[in-house]
Amino acid sequence: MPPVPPIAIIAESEKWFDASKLPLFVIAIVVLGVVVLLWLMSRRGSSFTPRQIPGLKAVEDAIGRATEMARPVLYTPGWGGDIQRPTTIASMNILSQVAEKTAQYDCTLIYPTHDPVIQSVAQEVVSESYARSGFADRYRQEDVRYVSSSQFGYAAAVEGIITRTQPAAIFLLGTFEAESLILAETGNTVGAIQIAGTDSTIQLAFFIVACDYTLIGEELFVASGYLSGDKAILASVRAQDMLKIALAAFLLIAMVWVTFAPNSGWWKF
Amino acid sequence: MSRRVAQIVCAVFGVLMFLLFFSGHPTAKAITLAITTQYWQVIAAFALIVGAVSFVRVNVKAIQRRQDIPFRAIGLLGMISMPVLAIGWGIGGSSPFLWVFENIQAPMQSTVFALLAFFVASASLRGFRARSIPAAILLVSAVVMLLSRSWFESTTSSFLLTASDWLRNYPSMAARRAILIGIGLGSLTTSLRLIVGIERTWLGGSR
Amino acid sequence: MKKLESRHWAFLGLAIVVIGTMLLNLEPDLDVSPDTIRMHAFIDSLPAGSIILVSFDHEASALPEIKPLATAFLRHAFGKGLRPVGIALMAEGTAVGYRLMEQVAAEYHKQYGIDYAFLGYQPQYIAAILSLGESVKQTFPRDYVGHPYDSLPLLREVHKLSDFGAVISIADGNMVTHWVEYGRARFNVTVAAFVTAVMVTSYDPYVSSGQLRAMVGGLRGAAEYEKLIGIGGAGRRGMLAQAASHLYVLALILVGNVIYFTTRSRKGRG
Amino acid sequence: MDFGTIIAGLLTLAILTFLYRDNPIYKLAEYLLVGVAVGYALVIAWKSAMVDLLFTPLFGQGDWSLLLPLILGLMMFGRFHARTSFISRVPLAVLIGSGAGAAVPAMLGPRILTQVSGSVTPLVGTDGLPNWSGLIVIVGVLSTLAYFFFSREHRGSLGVASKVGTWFLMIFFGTTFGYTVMSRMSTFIGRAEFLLTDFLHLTR
Repeated sequence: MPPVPPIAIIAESEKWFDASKLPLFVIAIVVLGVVVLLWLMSRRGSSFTPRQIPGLKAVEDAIGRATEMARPVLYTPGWGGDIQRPTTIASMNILSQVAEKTAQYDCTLIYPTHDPVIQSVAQEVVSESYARSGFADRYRQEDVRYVSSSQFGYAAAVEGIITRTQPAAIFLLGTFEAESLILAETGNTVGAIQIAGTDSTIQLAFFIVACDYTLIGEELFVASGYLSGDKAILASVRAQDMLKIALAAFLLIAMVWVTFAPNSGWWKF
Repeated sequence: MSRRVAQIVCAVFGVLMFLLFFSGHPTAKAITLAITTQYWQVIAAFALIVGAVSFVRVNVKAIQRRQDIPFRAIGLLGMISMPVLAIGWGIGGSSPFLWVFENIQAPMQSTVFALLAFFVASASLRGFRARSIPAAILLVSAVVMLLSRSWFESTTSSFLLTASDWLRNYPSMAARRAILIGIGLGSLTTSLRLIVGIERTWLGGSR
Repeated sequence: MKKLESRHWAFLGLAIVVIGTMLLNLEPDLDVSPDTIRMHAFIDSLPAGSIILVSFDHEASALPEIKPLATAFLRHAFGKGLRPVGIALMAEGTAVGYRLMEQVAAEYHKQYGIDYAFLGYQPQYIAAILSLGESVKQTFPRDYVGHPYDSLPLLREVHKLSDFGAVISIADGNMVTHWVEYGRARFNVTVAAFVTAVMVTSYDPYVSSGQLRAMVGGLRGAAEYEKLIGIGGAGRRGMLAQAASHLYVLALILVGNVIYFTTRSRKGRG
Repeated sequence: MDFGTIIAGLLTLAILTFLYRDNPIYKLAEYLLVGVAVGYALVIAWKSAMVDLLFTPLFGQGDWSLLLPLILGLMMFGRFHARTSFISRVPLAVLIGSGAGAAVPAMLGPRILTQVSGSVTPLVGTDGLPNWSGLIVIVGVLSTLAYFFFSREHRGSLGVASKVGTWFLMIFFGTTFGYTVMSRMSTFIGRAEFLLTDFLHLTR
């Protein structure tokens, strides 16, 4: 058996700036530049509308339906994330839009979570959204609740809330683990419209099968820009698309290169 | 005012963590470790106390409104008993704390997990209908996968195994890669917006 | 009584299929895969009396797969006269690991502190592995039950990670990676793993590179291991139920489509 | 049979009654589970974070650098009252900021660049024949990325590419579903094993 090479952690240089990470640093700075530049441009009025995402058109209808039926809306970010995860922040952005609408329609919004830190941030986001739509008095802090950190304690609690409050619309947006299908199938039995979205690739399959609309991966990040018209987010969406083109070009060039020069390795990261 | 302070703190820690990644110096590594373990865990632990207090508040309020009294009481009792048992008898080998975990919490947790098997069944009955071409593709690849893993190896036809392995290793992996790249891009720009302060929703901030 | 809906029938069917096949008490014969044979041979190759580190790196919810795997392995280890020292790098693995070792040790009349020991849980898994590499005693000054480290004769024989004959990680997540990347790479200890079925593909590259000495995965792996050690267990009993449940899910997909197409064609005509 | 097994068995059955429908027995078990789980998390956080990471090194070993996390933690208590809750924004900002800062290189490196360069293979194999599997991967990655292209409506060639992308996505969803069914089923088999063997003694 050949000796196993030592892991990167030992081989790494102990200098203040690790030169082997320079390419990553440069790319990060360039991406930052593109995002900020596009944002500044959009503030000067260059407008841009992203393509349609079916699940997002349904958001407003779903809240309207809940209002007509006098049933609540349930929004939960899943058990897998914490506030340090960008996905959770993207979910907060959508929450802020949903909360504005439930405030306007005077529809109850229930937000159970497994993480007290997420609870704190969600309380800020929801209360501010209610204030922004001019209905600060309709906000009830205990509707944004912490329901235990354990995965299946959280699942059991949300399952219970769904069967007892019979929400007409359920938003499952964030990082989910095995609890995904438990929540989605329970939502199904009460006949709710379900809009799901996650960055957990394995759980996507379960949402696709069980929910009415599913935001796949990146769509979750784009959604809040689409709903709010927020210029910073829309600028990011454009930056993401430009990066995609760059990555595709990189991939194609590297493939052709390696076909003719099988020993090259400049494309390796 | 407090929003401004919070935003500056967010930016400072964001830039700091970003830069620390590019350093190999032992001090830089020690700071990274301190932030991700001490800061993150300690703040989360204090937040948990806040969460537990809000849990108690919600339940006590409900009891005052005479809603679901027995259920709320059992929940509160469960919550309070754990710290009490831990303080009284410790959390070691044969402590009552561990007894509650093993005979009450763990079996219920794994049973909620086991409900998944049933929900897989109901979702299979309802969700796999060949309504359209994409739906048919979903159906076929799921069936191939399931069939290839249903019998004992000696009786499973090797064609099915080869087909399922190929599906998983090539087309399915390609799609997963693209999903990961997309999520990476979305997370990347979201994080950058947070660091430079053009993402303020988390502060409840206006746009 | 509330009317039963289609999902209720689907639930009921699953319960009947699984419980029915389990009540048959059949232990089907099965082919043992090379992965399992490799693990069995590796454990067999350790000289009797070797002290091995068994790390319970999983959550309580993974028990249905983890317990049969860990039980089969511990039976083999105790039966061969190996002396396992247990630890946990995930909080929920602590109680589970302690109980399992206690139970299987009792089957083989092994004595705590001489034939086996359990050190407990350390958070910060990477730091814990690195620290074990320097000194076991400093990482776990007391065992799980509270005995001082030096009071147990077994523990007096091991000082650092490299003194163990092998590290066996019983895991439902990424912990095996850390054992390989820190434990093996830095302290040159042999690592082998028992993992849940979903994790198998993630660790295949480590097995083929030799960084992971052997790996057994899922209920199926447990069943195969039970066959090799000649003691029936939950793995083999579960195998038939597992296969039956798959066929049942396939049948549900079929029924769902038949219903869909018949109602659609009826609507088309009407 | 010991008392613990009886309790565990009854609670297992109580949770399973939810499959028929919501009922007071399930509800009782659910509230008990949630309560106990909150209490358990508190105890573990107290021991592993407060005592082991904070109080012991701070007061026992005089590691004063831990004063800062202690103060940040205490600021979370601002949330106990609506008028002081603004104080908690600072520790939240620490978490969100440092999380974002850590995410940038993590996303760019392993998530984006490694995934892209992992897809690079020669178009022609060593035997001179086209590398079909490699080509499938490249078509899959590019068409799925086209599906995630948001700047333009999906018409024309972009529409065709994104349609092919959805097929690849469906293959992915189908295979993950099929693959995960196995471990989902074993969760129930495990509980059934407990009920039949330890609780009811119907099998050995």
